[in-house]
Amino acid sequence: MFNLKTLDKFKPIDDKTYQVIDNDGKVIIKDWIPDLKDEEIVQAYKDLLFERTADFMAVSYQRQGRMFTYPPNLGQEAIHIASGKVIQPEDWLVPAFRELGAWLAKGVSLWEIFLYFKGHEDGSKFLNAKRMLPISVPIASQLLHAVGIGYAMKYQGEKAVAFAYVGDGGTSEGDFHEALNFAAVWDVPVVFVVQNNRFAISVPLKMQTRSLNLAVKGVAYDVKSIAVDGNDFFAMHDVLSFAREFVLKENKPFLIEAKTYRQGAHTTSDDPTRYRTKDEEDEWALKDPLKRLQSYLISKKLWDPSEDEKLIAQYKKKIDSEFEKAEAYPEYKLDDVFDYMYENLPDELKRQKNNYQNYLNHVGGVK
Amino acid sequence: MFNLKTLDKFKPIDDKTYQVIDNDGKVIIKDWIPDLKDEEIVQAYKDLLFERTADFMAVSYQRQGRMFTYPPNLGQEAIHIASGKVIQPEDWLVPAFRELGAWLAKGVSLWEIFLYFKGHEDGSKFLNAKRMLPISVPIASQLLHAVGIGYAMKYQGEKAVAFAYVGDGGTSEGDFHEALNFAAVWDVPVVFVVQNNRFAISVPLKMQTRSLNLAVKGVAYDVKSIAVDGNDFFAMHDVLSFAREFVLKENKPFLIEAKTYRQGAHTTSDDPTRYRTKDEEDEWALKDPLKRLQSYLISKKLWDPSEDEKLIAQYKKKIDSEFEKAEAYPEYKLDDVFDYMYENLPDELKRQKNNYQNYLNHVGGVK
Amino acid sequence: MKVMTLVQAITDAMDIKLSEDKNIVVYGEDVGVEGGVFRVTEGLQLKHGNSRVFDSPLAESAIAGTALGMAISGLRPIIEMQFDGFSFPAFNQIISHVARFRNRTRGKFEVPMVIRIPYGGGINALEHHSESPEAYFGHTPGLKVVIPSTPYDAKGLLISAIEDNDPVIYLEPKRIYRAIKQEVPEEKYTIPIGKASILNKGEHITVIAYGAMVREVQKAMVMAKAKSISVELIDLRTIWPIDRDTIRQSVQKTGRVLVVTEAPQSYGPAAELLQIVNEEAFLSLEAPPTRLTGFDTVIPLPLGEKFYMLTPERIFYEIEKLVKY
Amino acid sequence: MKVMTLVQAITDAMDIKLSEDKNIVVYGEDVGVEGGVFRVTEGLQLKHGNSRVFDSPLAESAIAGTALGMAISGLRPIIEMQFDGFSFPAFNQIISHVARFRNRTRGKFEVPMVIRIPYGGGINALEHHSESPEAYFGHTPGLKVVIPSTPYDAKGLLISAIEDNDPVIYLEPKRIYRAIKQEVPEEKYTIPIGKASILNKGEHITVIAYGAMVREVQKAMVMAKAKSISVELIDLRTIWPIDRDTIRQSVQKTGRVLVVTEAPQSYGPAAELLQIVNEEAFLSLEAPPTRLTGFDTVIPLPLGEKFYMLTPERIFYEIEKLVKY
Ligand SMILES: Cc1ncc(C[n+]2csc(CCOP(=O)(O)OP(=O)(O)O)c2C)c(N)n1
Ligand SMILES: Cc1ncc(C[n+]2csc(CCOP(=O)(O)OP(=O)(O)O)c2C)c(N)n1
Ligand SMILES: [Mg+2]
Ligand SMILES: [Mg+2]
Repeated sequence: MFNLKTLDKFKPIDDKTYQVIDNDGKVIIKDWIPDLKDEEIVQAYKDLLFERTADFMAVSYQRQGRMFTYPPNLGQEAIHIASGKVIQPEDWLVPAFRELGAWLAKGVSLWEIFLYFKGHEDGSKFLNAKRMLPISVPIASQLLHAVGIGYAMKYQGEKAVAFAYVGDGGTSEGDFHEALNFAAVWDVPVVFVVQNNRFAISVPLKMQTRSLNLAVKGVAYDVKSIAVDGNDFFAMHDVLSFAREFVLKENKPFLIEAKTYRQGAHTTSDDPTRYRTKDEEDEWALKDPLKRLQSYLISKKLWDPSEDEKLIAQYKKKIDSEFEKAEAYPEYKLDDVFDYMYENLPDELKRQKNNYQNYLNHVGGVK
Repeated sequence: MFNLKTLDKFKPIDDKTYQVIDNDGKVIIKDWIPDLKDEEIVQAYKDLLFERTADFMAVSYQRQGRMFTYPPNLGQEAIHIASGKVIQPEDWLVPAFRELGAWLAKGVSLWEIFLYFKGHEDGSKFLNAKRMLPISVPIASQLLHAVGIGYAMKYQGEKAVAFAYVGDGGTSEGDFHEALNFAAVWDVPVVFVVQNNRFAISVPLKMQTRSLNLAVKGVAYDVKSIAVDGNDFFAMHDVLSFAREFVLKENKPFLIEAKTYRQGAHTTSDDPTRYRTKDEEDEWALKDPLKRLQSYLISKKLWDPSEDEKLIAQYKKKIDSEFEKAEAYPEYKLDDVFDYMYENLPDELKRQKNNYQNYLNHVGGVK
Repeated sequence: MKVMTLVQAITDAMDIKLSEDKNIVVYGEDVGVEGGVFRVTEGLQLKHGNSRVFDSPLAESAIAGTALGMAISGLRPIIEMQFDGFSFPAFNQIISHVARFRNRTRGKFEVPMVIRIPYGGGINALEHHSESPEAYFGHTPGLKVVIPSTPYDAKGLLISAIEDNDPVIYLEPKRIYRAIKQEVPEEKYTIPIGKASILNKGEHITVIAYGAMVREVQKAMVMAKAKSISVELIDLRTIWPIDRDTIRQSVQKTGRVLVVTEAPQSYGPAAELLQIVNEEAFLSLEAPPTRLTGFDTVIPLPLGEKFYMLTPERIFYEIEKLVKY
Repeated sequence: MKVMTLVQAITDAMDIKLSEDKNIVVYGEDVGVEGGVFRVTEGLQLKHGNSRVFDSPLAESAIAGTALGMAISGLRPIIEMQFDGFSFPAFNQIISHVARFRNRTRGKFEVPMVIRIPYGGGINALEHHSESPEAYFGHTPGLKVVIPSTPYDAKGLLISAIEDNDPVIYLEPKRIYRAIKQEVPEEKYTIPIGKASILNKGEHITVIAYGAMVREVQKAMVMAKAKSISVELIDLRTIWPIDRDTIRQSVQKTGRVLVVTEAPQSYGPAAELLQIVNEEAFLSLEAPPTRLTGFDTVIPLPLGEKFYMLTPERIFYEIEKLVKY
C-alpha cells in the first residue's frame, strides 16, 4: 500500500519518480500488491482500450471532416483511467482538455464529446455527469476554479475532493501559481494532477521550466507532491488513491506530476514531426501505458491478447453509434446563441435576437 | 567572504537564514571579515540614518498636507543601503515602491521623490539616475520588466545585472511566478530581492503563503536562493555582492529573501494597530537595522553616537531644501497631461487638447 | 430610516445578505480584520466569522477564479478588487470564465457572484487608483455592470446584485464614498438592475451620467437653472444592460443629449449611450448627440487631475453650448 | 512584386525588419521551431537565429511584461499572442505598463514594441479562438491599434508598427490569412498608422469596416451594385488613432453611414465610429448612423457561427434599408 512512508521515499527534491511496473509490465517494487481486484484491473485495461479506440476514431472523424479540431489522448490514458477509478461520484472533476477516459468514467457521454468538438455548446452539458466541469481552454485557468470548489466543499462540510488537471505547459501560467498558493493557504481538498507529456504544442519541457521536475514545484507552497510514472496504471492508481485519502484526512491540497508522453499530435491541426524526432517517439512507444498494462495482465494470465481485436470491433460499433447520435443532434438554433447568456434574457438581447429573427424572416432563413 | 560554500550551508529548504551580526551588533559568524573598509561601513551607517530621516520627514510632510499618500521605509533600510552599495552604475534597478535608500544611491534626487508623492509625473524622470525604473504600483508586475531587461543585456553582451524588488505579498501574484520561471529558462542576469516585511497591508505572512520561507520558492524554478536577515546590513551586503557576482558568472538569476519588518504603517493612510500587536512591534524594534549597525560601529570604536543628533539636524536641513525644491517646481500644465502619451501627439489628442484649451480660454483658466 | 454614506449603505447591504443567506461569503485583499482599505467590509468579519468574511493572498486572478469555483458549486461569493486598476490581473478570469460559464454549460452551472470595485478619479491617489474601467466590462457579454450614485441606490442595487444569479460587476464611485449622506431604510429592499432613474425632469436637454459624475452634473444644473435652462438628468445606474426606454423617452422629449463620463473618450461608455440615442431618437434630435468625457490619456497624478476631471463649469459649458445649438 | 497571402506579407515584413535592425527580436508561444501555429513566423528562426526568434514558456503576462522590459532597454520586440482569447492574461501588463511607460517617465523610456494577435471568428475554432478584442485596446490610452485587411496593407502597416517608437497592437484577421492573394512589393515600404483607405468611391452610403469584414462588405457591394446602390467603402485600417477626416468627408458626401464589425455590440467599436460621425457630420445625416455588429453574446462554437458572423446578405440588407430610409 502506498502510504506516507512511500511518499517520503519518493521525494521530488531528490528527483524520484514512483513506478510500479516496468516497460514490460513486470512489477519492480517488491512486496507490492495491487489494491484492486483482478477483475478491476482487467476492467481498467478494457477502459483504457476503449479510450484509445474512441480517441483514434475521433481523430478519424476529424480527418473525414465530420468534426473540428480535436486533441488526441494517445499515450496518456493510464492517467485518465486511474483517475476514473479513484474519483468518486461526490468528487469534482476539473478538466483541462486532454483527459478523455476520466471524463467518461465521471459519466460524460461520448456523443457529448463528439457534439462539443463538432462545435455545439450542448456538448458541454454532460447530462449524466455530476460535478464535472466543462473543458477549459485557457490554459491553467481552471485550477483556480478547483480551489474555489474546494473552499465551498470545506465550507459546507462535505467530505469530497476536487481533482484538477493541467499540462506541463500550464505550470508556467500565473494561475498555476496562484491556485497552488491559495489551495495551500486555505487548506482545501484539491488534488492537482499535472500531465507532463513533455510538450506544450511544440515547446519542449526544457524550454518551459528549469525545475528538477514538476512535482518539486509543490515546495513553493508547502504542498505535498510526488512525481509518478504516468504510463504506469498501477503507479497512478496507487498515488491518486493515496492523494484522495490524504487530502480528505489532512484537509490539504496535493500535487501529482504524472510523467507521460503525448504520442499523437497536439491537436488534429498539429504536425509533431516539425518539432520532435522519430527516435524520441520510438523511445516513448516502448513505455506505452496500454502495452504495459497488457503485459502485466498476460504475465498474470488475466488476459488473452487475441481478445483485443474482438473488443476493439465491439467498441468501434459503440463509438460509431455515439458519433451518429452526435450527428443526429437537433440543428443549432438561434436560441442557442442567446438563451443561455443570462438566467433571464435581458431586453437588450431580446431586441438583438428579434432584429435578427426579423431579418431571417425577411430573407427566408440562414444561407 | 560569502561564497558558494556559504550558500550551501544556508539552504532555504532547511529553513536557514544568513545572519552576520546579532541584535546587539555582535558578529556571530566566527572568522567573518567585512568586505568593506571601515570608512565604507561608517558611510553606510550615515546613509541609513539619512534614509531614515528623509523617510520620517516625508511622513511629516504628508501629515502637514503637503504631500499625498506615502509608503514609509522604517525598519527596512539595511536592505536598501546594502543594495545601494552593491548595485553598480551599469546595473538596472527595478523597484517596487519601498526601497528609498537604494533609489537615492542610484542617483534619484530626493526632490524628485517628493515631487512624485506630491502628485507630479515629473517626479519619475529621475534625471540623474541611469538605469532606474519608476516606482511600480501594480504588485509584482515589475519583476517581468527586469527579466526583459536581463534578456536585453544578455543579448547585447553587456556584463551587468538587473536588481528587482518585490514584497512578501507580491510573491502571491502570478507575475512573480512567471518572472522567476522566465528568468530561469532564459538564463538572464537578474537578482530578485523579496523584502519580506511580514505584512501585505494588513495581511500577515501566514495568510499569504504556507511555504517554509520565501527563499524556498526558488526551488520551483531551479533558481538559487537564500534567506537573509534583512535587518543585518552586513548579511545583506554579503549576499547581494555574492549574488551579483554569481549572476554575472553563471548567467543565471538569483533570489534573495530579505527577512525584515515594516515598523511603520503600510502607507500614511494605514493604521497598523488595526491588525497587529504592540508586542510584535516591540519584538521587532529590538532588531532595528540602524541600531544594530550602530552597535557594531560603537563596539569597533568607529562611531560616537552623540554624532547622530548633529548629523540628523544637518540632514533635516538638506531634506527640507529638497522638499522646497519640489514645492517650487513649476506648476502642472495641460501639456503635462497630453504630451508624453506618444512620441508625437496624435491628431486625436491634439483635438482633445485644443478643445479643452478653447474651453479654458473661454472661462478664463482652471478653477 | 438611517442616515448613511455610500460606504455604510454598501456595508449594510452585505451585512443584511450575510445574515440572511449562509451561502454568501465575502473576501479579497484586506477585507477581513482590516475591513478593507476603504472600510467597506468593516465589522463584517467580527459579526459573521472568518470563514465567511476573510482575507485572501494578494492575487486578483485567483480571487476572481476561486470565486467562480465557489459560485458554480453553491456559494454566492462577493469579492473585492482593492482598486479599479487592480482588476486588470483578473481580466482573463472575468472575461473568459465568469462571464461565460453559464452559456458554456447551457445553464447547468450558474455564476451568482458580485465583484465589487472602488473606481474613478478625483481622490488624489497614486497611479492605478483612479481608473474608470466600466467600458471594458460593459463590452464583455455575460456580465451585468452596475454603478450607484447615492447611498439609497447603492444598498438596493447591491442587494439586487447579490441576489442575481448572474455575475454582476459592482463599481463603487469611491470619490463620493463619504461625500453624500442620505436617509436609507434599515430593512432590505432592492432596486432593479437595468433601470435608470430620472433624477430631475427637464425640458431643454437630457444629460446622462452615473457614479460620481452625477453630483457634478447636479452642480452644473444649478448654473443652468440660473440661465433658465431646464435639464433632464438621467442617472444610468446600470452600465449593462442599458435602459433604452428611459433614454429614448427623454431624448424624444428634449431633442438634445449630453453624456458625461470620466472614462477616456475613445471606445468609451459615452459613445455607446449616444449610439443608442441615434438608434432610438434620431428623428427627434435638434443637436448632435454630444459627450463630455475624460481625455484619451492616462488619468494624471493628483496635480494634473484638475485638467482631467470634469468640473461643473465644464459640464455647464457643454450644456449651454448644446442648448444654444 | 510577388503574390502573397496575408500571412506571407506579415512574415515578409518581419523578415525585412529582422534583417535590417539587430535590435528586433520575435518571440511567443511556438513561434520558434514551429513557426507559430499559423506559420506566421515560419523560417524566421532558421534565418535569424534562436536568440532573435524564439519560443517562450506558456505565460502571456510574462510575454508582454518581458517585452516591455526589452523595449525600454534598447530592443524592439515583436511578440505574438497565440490567439485573441489568450491576450487577456496579458491585459494587466498591456494596460498598466505597455501603454503607460512613456507617459509615466515623461518620455525617458520609450516602448517600441508590437503585439501581434490573430483575431476574429469564422474559422470553426474552439472557444476563445474567435474573439474580437479591438475595443478593449482602442479604449486604452497609450496604445496604437492596427488591423490590416489586405496583404499589401499588412506588410506596410506592420513595418510602420515595428518602426513606431510607441507600442502597437497589431490584430491579424486570421479568417483571411490565406483567403486573399495580392501582388506585394518585395522591398520595404510603409503605410502610415492612423490613415484609413477608401477602397471604393461611392455616392449613396458610406460603409466603414476593417479586417475580415472588409471582404464581406465587398461581397455585399456586388449585390448593392445590382440594385444601383453606390457604396463608399472605408477600410479603417487603424482602430486608434481614428482617421476622422476620411470619415467626415465621406459621410458629408453620402449622408448615410453603416459600420460593420464582428465584435459584440455594446460598448463596441462601432459605437465609437458612429459617435465620430455625430461629431463630424451631424448636419449631413439623412439617416440614423447605423451599426451592424456581433451580438452581445459569446461568439458561438462553430455550428452557431452562421448566426453570429455577418454575412454579405445581412450587410446588404442593412445597406438597402439605410439607403431607402
Ligand atoms: C492562456 C492560453 N494560452 C495559449 C493557449 C493555446 N494553447 C492551447 S494548448 C497549448 C499548450 C498546452 O500545453 P500543456 O499545458 O503542456 O498541455 P498539453 O497540450 O501538452 O496537454 C497552448 C499554448 C491556450 N489555450 N490558453
Ligand atoms: C496588483 C495589485 N493589487 C493590489 C494592490 C494594492 N496594494 C498596494 S501595496 C499592497 C500590499 C503589498 O504587500 P507587499 O508585497 O508585502 O509589500 P509591502 O507593502 O509590504 O512592502 C497592496 C495589496 C496593488 N498595488 N497592486
Ligand atoms: Mg504538455
Ligand atoms: Mg510586505
